[in-house]
Amino acid sequence: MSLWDHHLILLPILLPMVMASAMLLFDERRRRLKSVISLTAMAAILLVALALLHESMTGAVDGGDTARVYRLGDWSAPFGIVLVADRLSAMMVALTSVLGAGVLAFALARWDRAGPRFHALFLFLIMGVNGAFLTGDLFNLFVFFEIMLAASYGLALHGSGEARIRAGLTYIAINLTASLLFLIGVSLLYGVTGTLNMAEFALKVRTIAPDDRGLLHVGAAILGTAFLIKCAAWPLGFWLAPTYTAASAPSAAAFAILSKVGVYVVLRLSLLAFGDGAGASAHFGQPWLLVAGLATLAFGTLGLIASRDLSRAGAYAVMVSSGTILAVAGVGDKAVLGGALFYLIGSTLACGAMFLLAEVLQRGVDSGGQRERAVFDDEYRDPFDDDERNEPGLVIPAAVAALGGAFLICTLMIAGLPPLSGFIGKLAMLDGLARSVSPASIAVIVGLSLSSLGGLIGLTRLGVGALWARDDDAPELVVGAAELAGMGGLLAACVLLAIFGGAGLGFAEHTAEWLGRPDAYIRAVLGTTP
Amino acid sequence: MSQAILFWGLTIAQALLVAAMALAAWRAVRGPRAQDRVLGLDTFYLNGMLLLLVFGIRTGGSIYFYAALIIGMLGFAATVALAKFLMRGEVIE
Amino acid sequence: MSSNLLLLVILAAPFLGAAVAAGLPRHARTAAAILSWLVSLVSLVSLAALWPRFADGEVLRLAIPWLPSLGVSLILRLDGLSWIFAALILGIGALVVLYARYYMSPKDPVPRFFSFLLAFMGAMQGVVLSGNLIQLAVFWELTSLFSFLLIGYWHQNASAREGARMALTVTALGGLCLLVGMILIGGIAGSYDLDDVLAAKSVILADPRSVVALALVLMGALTKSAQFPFHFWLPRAMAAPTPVSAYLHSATMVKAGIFLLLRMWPIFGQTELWYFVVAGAGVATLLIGAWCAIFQHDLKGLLAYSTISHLGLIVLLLGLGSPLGAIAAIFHTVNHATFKASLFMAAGIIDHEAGTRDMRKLSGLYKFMPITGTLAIVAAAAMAGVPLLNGFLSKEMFLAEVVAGSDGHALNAALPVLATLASAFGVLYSLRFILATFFGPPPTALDRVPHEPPAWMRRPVEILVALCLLVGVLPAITVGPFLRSAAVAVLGFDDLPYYSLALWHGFNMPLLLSVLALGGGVLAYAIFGQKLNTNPRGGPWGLKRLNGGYLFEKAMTGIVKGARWVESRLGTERMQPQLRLVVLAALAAGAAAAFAGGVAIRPSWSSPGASEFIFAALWLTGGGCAVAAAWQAKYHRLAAVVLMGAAGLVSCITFVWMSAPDLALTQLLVEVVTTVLLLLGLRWLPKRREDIQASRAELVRSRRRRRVDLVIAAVVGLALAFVSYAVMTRPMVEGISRFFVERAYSEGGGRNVVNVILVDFRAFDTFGEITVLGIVGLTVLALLRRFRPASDSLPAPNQKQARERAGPVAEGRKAGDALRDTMLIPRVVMRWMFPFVIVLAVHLFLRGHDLPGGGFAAGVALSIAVLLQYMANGARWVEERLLLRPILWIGWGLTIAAGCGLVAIGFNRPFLTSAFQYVNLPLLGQVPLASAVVFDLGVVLLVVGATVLMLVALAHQSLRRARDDAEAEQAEGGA
Amino acid sequence: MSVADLPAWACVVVGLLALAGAALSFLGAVGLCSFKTFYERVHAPTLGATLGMALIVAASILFFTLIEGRFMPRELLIGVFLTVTTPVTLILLGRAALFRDRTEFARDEAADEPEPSTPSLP
Amino acid sequence: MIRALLPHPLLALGLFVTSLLMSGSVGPPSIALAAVLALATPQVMRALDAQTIPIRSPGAIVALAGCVVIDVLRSNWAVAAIILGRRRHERQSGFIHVPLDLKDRYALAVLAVILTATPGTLWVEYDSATGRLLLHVLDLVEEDEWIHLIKDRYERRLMEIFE
Amino acid sequence: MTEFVLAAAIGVLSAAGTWLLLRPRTFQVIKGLSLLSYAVNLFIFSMGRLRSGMPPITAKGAERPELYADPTPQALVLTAIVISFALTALFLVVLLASRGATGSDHVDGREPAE
Repeated sequence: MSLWDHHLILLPILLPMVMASAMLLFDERRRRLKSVISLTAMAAILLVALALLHESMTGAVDGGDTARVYRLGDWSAPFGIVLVADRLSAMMVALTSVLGAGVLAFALARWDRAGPRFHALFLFLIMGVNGAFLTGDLFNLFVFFEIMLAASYGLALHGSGEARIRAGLTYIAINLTASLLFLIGVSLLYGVTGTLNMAEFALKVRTIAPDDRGLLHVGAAILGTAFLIKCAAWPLGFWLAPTYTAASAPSAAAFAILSKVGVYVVLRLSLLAFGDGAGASAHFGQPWLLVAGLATLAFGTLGLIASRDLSRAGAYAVMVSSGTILAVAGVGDKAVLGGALFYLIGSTLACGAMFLLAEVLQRGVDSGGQRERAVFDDEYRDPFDDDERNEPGLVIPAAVAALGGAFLICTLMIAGLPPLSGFIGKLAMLDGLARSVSPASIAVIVGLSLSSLGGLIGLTRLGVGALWARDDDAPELVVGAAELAGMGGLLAACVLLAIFGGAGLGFAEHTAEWLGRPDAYIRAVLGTTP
Repeated sequence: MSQAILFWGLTIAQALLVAAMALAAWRAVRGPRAQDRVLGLDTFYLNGMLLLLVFGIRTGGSIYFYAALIIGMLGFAATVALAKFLMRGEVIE
Repeated sequence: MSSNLLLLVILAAPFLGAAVAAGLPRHARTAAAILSWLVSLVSLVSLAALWPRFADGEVLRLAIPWLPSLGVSLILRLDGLSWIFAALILGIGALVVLYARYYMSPKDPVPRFFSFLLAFMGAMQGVVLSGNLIQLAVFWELTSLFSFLLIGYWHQNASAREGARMALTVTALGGLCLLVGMILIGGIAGSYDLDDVLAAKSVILADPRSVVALALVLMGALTKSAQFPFHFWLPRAMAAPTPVSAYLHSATMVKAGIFLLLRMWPIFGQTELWYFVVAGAGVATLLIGAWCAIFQHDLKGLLAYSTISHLGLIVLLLGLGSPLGAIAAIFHTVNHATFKASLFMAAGIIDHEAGTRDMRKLSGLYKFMPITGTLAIVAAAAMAGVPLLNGFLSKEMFLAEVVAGSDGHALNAALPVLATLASAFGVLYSLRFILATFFGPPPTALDRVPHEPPAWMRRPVEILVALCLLVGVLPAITVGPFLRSAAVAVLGFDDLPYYSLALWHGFNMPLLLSVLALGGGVLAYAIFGQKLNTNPRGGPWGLKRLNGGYLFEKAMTGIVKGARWVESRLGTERMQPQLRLVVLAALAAGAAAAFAGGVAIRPSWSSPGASEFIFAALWLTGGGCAVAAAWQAKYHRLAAVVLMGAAGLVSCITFVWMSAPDLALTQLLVEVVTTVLLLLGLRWLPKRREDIQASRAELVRSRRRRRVDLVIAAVVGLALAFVSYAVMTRPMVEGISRFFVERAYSEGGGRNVVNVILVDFRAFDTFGEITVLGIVGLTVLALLRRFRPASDSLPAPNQKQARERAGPVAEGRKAGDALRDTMLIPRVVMRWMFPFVIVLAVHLFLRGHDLPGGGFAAGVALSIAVLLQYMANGARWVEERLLLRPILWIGWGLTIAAGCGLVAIGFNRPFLTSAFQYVNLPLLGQVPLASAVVFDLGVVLLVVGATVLMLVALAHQSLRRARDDAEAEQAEGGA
Repeated sequence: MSVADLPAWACVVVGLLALAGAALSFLGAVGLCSFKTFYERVHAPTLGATLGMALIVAASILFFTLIEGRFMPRELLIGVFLTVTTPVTLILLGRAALFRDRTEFARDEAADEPEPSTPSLP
Repeated sequence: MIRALLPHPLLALGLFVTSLLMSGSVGPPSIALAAVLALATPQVMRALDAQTIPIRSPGAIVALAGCVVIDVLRSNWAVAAIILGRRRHERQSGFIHVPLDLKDRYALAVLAVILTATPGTLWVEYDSATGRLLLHVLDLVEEDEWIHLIKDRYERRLMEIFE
Repeated sequence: MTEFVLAAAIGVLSAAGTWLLLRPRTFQVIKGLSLLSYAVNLFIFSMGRLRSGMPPITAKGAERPELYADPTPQALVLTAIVISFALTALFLVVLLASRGATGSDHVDGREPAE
């Protein structure tokens, strides 16, 4: 194995971290340099992520049916920390990178100047998210969760302002509590099983003494609660809408992936440790996932309909997306899961794009973070008050048409209407659900359909208001080239996903199937046959 | 016999120190004024440190020395900050 | 050319054309029109070229794989039915394009209009060419979408926006139902392929799910075809430019529902549900549409309701379930498209030239535009079912079918009457359309003098009207073959019944009914015509209440309001309830798992020794402090800080007691820093007084809240205590720790296992942890840079002010002397402590690998050393002397830690692989050197940077405040 | 040398030293609780901080010297630093109390019930 | 040269000893470390512009130390007795003013530490302009006696040492 | 008995912390979070079972895990302490900012409307 190849899996974590730390060594005023650094970093991460994805699809061994394992510090699992890149992880990392690249491009137009150290915080966020996706260790997962959250606190407050701070306070308090729950859960699992490695944990679940199983379940339940908070599952996700609405557009867009981290962990752990082979613990918590997912789906849809502005609708779209996947995970049908994974990709990108779009459309009329009252002490003014800074870079013509098109794509993606990838994912889920008729699947079918309709109703209402029925005194729509490039990139990815839907869906289904066979994962990590 | 004296001596010493801590805590809870509470905390720290020393003797390990040393050297920083806050309303000016 | 390629051209050309048109500049009206025209012509020619291929019920197929795992491919499937629909779409499309070139104003972005129009055309082609159920649903939704864009084309108008939204909502709702229905059908049939599904008729009908599927599919068809009770969106859609109305809302899109019914007809056509729903909806729509049409004043409104009525007629024909009915339905679909499109275009011309479509203002236009008038009269006659025109033929077939089937159900028996009545209405509104517009006195209320439109704008109307005539006179030659192939596609070659397209069937019942209807209509106009034109009662008589559009809008606002209500009821943005929910959810989850799985406790009461009692006493104190801290935190914040410190110390002692010296060290150090941080923050919080009393109601509420919270807190405490006790009393499980203890020295090079875990076995955790610290540092800095304290915290604290006042100023003292005296002694001590603390930090750092200590502890100790200087001397004094660049420290710390890990990669070992070696140094002897120490150095730098950053950034707020005050004073003095 | 091998005199001396130190410390805490005014209370903990601490430190030094077989008076460090730092705290506290009593801004951030006995103003 | 290397010899010595004690060993590595620290660390004091402490009379230091030890022991006993409830009624605490001639701030610091570390007396406030010290005494029998005690036993010796 | 005491301690700390966490003033919440993190630290620590006087500092050579307290939870607690310290600091700053921006120290940034 070549040097490059061997350490490939580390790069999605290390690259952003090193670049971000390097950036700290330079003065904050060297904006151009920092932009270049972070763009380079993001591009490199994207390349690495795509390489990982490609490898996980076409891997040399077993046609991609294994996982790439990296032993940090050269300590073998389960003792040391391992990074594991299987199909799911690679997919999520690639998704993060695409989203991150788009968001960063958007931010370069102006938002990176709304507060100090945006680039470093952004790269740290990417690091945390990628780490959470790649790690194969429960406590290390906690650490990456915290990196991700710490960066997200910074980004949520980026640009400052009363609304952001008010929402940020709740956001931080709840996530701190969730972190405590996470710690309790992880340590309890350690206390019962004596391990922190996910793969070994999955093995121990199978063989645990019946006497200890109850405690194990308590730990898993508490851990699950922590993750559901992160997924913004109802009734634990009320923090999401205010926070994401108040956050600056690039931050909110990047946050679209955060709730997916929660979803990812739920999927990963429930399928790895509580799958079919887990004996008495098989399918532990699954009914709760179904209930929570449906409730989240319903609440998100209602919220979407009730939204008064686009960024809030975007926030609820994030909830809808989590709810959908959780509900499907609760049904527990592998055939459906593939569709859900495919849906996850598209909906995340679309939600991200939605936040960006919302900012452009509501620019000047929004009541976002900073307009109401200047919160500066030393500089009593708007972050963009400065004329020189106010320009979103090169302005492109035909903004209305371009934004209208972008909005249309977002709407189709979020509502899951044809012909884009949002639809394909929904179709795949519905198709799978319709095959096995059970009360659960019927409930999910109804939920999915209604949420599509609700999404459509809510978004057209807002879109018509934002694009077609603009007030006369509303500022003219202006969109910078960088902003459009960022949004356009995300939306183009959605379109590409639809065109190559067959391949994409095939990958997602293959991934779901791989997740259904945890033994292969365990073997890859521990090197032993379970 | 002498071992027993050592054992009981140390045990009672510990008990006394814990009792002292309890009294200090009582002062911290009761007040009545802020300076009394801070004084209570200071005493609490002092007795806690002594407890660690006695604990070190009891277990025969010298590893706990550092914990005691840190209380001795740096524990006062917290109390100074509190006192300064009381006096000036600001810890760093 | 191969048929595959032709098929592809038919579908793809419009979409390609749409993409190109979208890219044209805003004013390229003619270019866009020519492009669109060419596109539709190319498609039409391709379609025509395919005609000879399937006269006898053959089917052309082209499959392009898309989603193989779902069995969804892009299948282009052309049979007689698709052909005739496709021809209709493309043909009328071409004419509408031509018309629109002249209709659209150059002020509008016309290329975009054509782009949408072409895209819509493509989507319609997609629907009719679908060989796959899902594909059909996909294109179905696309037609809704483009229709939305077209209706909303003049989005400056509120009515256009509302109409567009309503149309989209209703049709998309139907589309979703259709999709689910299709999925169900596909699931039952085992395939989404249309041919397979048609072949699996018996399987489908045998499955109980098919009823649901059918209902859902019908929902789709009925919404799209504007059937009662979903008809209301169509009149609202008239806000669209007239070419759109002519194209979408008469000829094509609304026919998609008909097409779907025809497609499903072979499978479900004979079922009960089909009959009741389809025929029921059809007859209701037929009548209501016709009735409402009579009362319209807007030309387009009249035509819209007339369209609804005619669609109802077709749907009714399909609902009857008889083969002849299906044939009649196809025939009438074609006929309706021709005459209604021409009528819409005529209405558009009138609107264009006269400036209004209001029949109350229009009158006697025939004099000004005789050609248009003639064309409109012919088309309206076709609509009314006047013989020698195409409308008459299909209406005859309809009446014949109604009469033939008038047995069995009561509905059937009533049908002939209802059909005749509806036909009479049709005659009435057709008459009104013509007479009110073209005849009578010259118009008075117009802004301009109307005249004939440009010739090319009239051409499409002429062509369509000519077609009406041609088909009306020579049906068998003109439309016969196409109708036959379409009928074959629906009914199958073998089951094709006999039908005749002759003009004259002899005197029979249908003819009588036709005559009755014509006569009745004319009579009615004679009686009510004038009244209708003024219509003092307004709206359709008897049906004013039945305003679907209004109800729909009510429903939509209701939904939004309801959603907001639910959102506010089931959600909250307040922090306390959310935290409560989080805590309760965790409790519930844990409790549910515990009760389901059972948690056994095996208490182990070995007789407690003296030290156990001491330990218990210790925690009695510590617990008391914690509770007291909780109790004091509201009004006596300082007391809470103090008591928390005490509780923290007790937990430090516990760590020492239970063999965790590292934890004790770290916790102690962190404790100190946290206390200082909190105190720094306390200065900016508002004063809180116990004596401010809330209202009585509030008191009661808050007391109840507290009680609940107290219970929750107690339960949390019990639960956590229970769980930890359950674990602690269990025997240790064999886990990963054995490995750590065994290898710490031999492979990690350190005796302090905890530290070796931190910097070696699980260094990646530490790596992440310091990153968190760094990030927090950055965030704190960012936040505080824009910190604005509340107004009541602005002035210097009372203490300070009072202090300055209290000092005996008289004796020639300067301000600030007081401070210097106060801090005289502490300053000396704290300054000289500085090097000693540094020594301590160095020791903590160096010994970490073997004894308690380590990078983090060293870093915090160093920060405290700096902090002491700040407290003793003030920020300015320190910063003049010590150059602290916390962000640089953070940056270097992270870089060093990462760099240390990266060195391993240079040796082709995994990241963070450590190496250690005993080195023999001269004089010093054997000294252990572990690469992990370098990593730890990074930790130290970062911790110092981050901690100092937080403290200093916070401390600087006071400084800045003071500086600002001084500046303000200066400014005041200067002024 | 392990604890069991410790000579009897040493056992007794170490035990008693520790006990005495702890007792003194305890006494200081008692004083802290029983004195009526702050200015009196502030004197009490000094007992533990000086002699009490010294006795325990001595016990510790003696014990570890015997156990490890060499003279390593590490605990002296604690003694020295504590002696230097405790007064700093107490001086500041005394100052703070005096100052707070002098300027009767009654209920501020950290204020509690007012001091029962009026402090003497210089 | 030596001054550059060792700006504060006493401090260096103190650090050297401290470091050795912290190491808990007198092996060569510990001594080397202690030496390095003793040489390097005082350099930061340059930044904090601390003046070198001139020590005049080492003998006086010993005398002072002995004096302090005795006083501490004595007052420990006294305060313990007070706490234990003896002389509850006759005792009375209070503030006294002591006029100090001492100006050197190190000397003042040492005095403050001594007075405060001694149970029963608390250094409260010192006014640099007037040189007046406010002292709180737990067992205030005779104000002049206390003043005399302080000036005689401590201040004199401190002046010997520092001034 | 030690186990019982520690369990009770964890219980008391977490109960006090939870109660404060649910209070309406930001300062109470931050104190609650700190108390809870004490409790959680002890909880994590307790997962390694309790051993007195056996710190995981090995002698050179023969290492027998039975002789030492479980080091893994200790390492976890160390990480947790650092992280919770950092986040407490952050929360403090945010609550100050909130107080500054909204003028209230209520957790919702506004006094409850009555």
